[in-house]
Amino acid sequence: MSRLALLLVLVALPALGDPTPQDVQQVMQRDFHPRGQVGMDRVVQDGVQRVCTETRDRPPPELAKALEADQMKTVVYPQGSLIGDWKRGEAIAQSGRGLTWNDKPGEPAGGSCYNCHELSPRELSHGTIGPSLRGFGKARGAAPEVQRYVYGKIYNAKAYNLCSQMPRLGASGTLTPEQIKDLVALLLDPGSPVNQ
Amino acid sequence: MNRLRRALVAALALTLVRPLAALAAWNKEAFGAKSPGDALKGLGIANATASNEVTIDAPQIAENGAVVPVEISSAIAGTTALIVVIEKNPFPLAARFDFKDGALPFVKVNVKMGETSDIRVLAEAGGKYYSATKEVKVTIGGCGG
Amino acid sequence: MAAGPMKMRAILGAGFTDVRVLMNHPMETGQRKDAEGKLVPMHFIQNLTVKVNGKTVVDAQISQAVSRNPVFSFRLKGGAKGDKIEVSWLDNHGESNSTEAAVA
Amino acid sequence: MKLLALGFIAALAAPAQAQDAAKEIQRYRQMVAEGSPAELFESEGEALWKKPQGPKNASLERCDLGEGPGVLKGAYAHLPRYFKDADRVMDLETRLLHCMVTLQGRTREEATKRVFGSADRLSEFESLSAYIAGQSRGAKIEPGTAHPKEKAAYELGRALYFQRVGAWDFSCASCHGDEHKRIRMQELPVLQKPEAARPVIASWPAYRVSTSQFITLQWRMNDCYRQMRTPEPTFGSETTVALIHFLTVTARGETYGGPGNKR
Repeated sequence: MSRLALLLVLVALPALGDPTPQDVQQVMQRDFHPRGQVGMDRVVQDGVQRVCTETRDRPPPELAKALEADQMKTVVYPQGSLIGDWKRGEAIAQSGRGLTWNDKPGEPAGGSCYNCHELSPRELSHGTIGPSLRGFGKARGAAPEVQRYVYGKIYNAKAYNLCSQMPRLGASGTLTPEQIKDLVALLLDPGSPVNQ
Repeated sequence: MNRLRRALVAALALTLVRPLAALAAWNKEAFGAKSPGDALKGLGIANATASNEVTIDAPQIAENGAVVPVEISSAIAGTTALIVVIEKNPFPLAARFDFKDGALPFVKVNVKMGETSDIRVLAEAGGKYYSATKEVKVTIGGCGG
Repeated sequence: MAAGPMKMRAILGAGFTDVRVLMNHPMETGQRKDAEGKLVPMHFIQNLTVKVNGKTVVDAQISQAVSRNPVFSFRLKGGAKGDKIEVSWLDNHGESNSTEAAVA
Repeated sequence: MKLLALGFIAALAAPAQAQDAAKEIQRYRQMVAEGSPAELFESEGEALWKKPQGPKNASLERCDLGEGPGVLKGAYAHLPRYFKDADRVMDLETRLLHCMVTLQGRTREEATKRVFGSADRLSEFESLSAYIAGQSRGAKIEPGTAHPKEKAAYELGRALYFQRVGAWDFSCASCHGDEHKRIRMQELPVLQKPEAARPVIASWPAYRVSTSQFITLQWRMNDCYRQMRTPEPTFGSETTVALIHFLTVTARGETYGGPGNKR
């Protein structure tokens, strides 16, 4: 097991002389151009992106813990219940729009959830990059701490797992707090198809 | 394309296409029908017998309704036509193929489906009709953005 | 769009000939909207004919439910190398096209 | 079918249902691939290759794609490669743009006004790609790897593949990094692995049935970055060529079989 882990680390290490993330960023700054609502700031890596690139998504545990704590500070919880409307949540989970250069800035974005996760059993066309969330609320209930966890995870997945492949949907400005509450409902509401 | 060639093509279309058009009129009533029942009525089909000698090879799930490949055939002796009806399409009748001596009752074609639906294929043999159906689920593919 | 290109292949099998024909056509349903939100008018092939050495063997009527840039495969009885296969179509605008190939 | 219906009711049947669905989608793709109209576009590209255009009223027939001026046989299978006259590594589309500028006397701006076309009208690069790639059917994929700039392009391409960037923190490997993953029903090839890259690269460029468009690798890079929520990569830039080079080198040895067919 530990030998396997060591092997993985060795495989993940970039070879000497390979372009560093900073080199790549410079190339991208030269080779990309702004379009629509997307500006050049988006090719500049933040600390999370840089560390995850450098370590091929396997950051040293202490560093990961410290950076996850930083990310947790970005999560803003609204007052009161975190459970919105699962029906609206389903539509948000289905939509893959938002933040691309051909999306219009004012228009509501989606969460692209079905691209990676199984949710409602009625939707056969779901991805598998993320874990299946079918029956999520049925297994966990909808207590306030569960609501907080789900809201926080959608808002900033990197606060829980630094190099997660899941976007920081709240912190990136993709989804509004209302939309995230609707997704919390989709996962936790006993009436949601996810929990049927 | 230059003007002369265009004129020639137009003239050709007039002379050559006329007999084709006369030969195979397009059944406006059947193709314009908005229900499977009316479409069959338009084709003069009153009833059809279910038959496992009519085969439809199509995927159970299609990732895109714009292109659903279907392969249809009939093993019934003397089959002279195959008819494709997509039950839930706004205009259900999709195609009618008439086979003369020299062709086997076999066609492969891509069709559009507005939503999950049964595809019904009818074979005509000796003035009688035989049919089979197959459901195709239409799903969403790609990132959706 | 004017009548676009067609391509055909006719290959001799064991006791039959497989004919595969590709045609360039928008097959507009009349329900699709263009970039400006205007409905694109119906434009689709209605009739399709397959001939072997000048004799009609398949006569098809099709609707707008056939996919854009249609691809058809037909199967003919017997056949011999060099048989002349001709496929022609006619659409609802009166446009038409045809192509020929020898069985290989 | 019945099994599928039962799956909706019995949660226990879920894995079987998912497996069935994946298998059926696989079959769908195979059937779609068998009925590809991709060949239709090759003749259009041939006409364009031979058509005099630009201030010099010249065709592209003297364009050197690496095998000598006007030689098309196998040329696509040996790209991307280093070109001395441009002192850089180029993929097919970048090289075509170079020839439009040098042979036809066109400006870069004019020639790249419409690099990606539509179902109604292909771009020049798309129809030319269909024609030229078709002339490599049966040839072994062997992009250039000997020149130092080819080595550098490969390394840059690999680094780009793993660079996490954009509003959603994705790298290419976020989706194409683990085995047996899907987006919706689309299985994702792990493109840094030769066995996965080979069949994929061997079928580009391709006809895409869902949009009735003919698509090229420059388009694929562009649209992946769009979905990664980055700004737009410039057509023919070092970034796009390096990624294409990295993927093609990973796929080398495979017999080219395109233009292909995609969902």
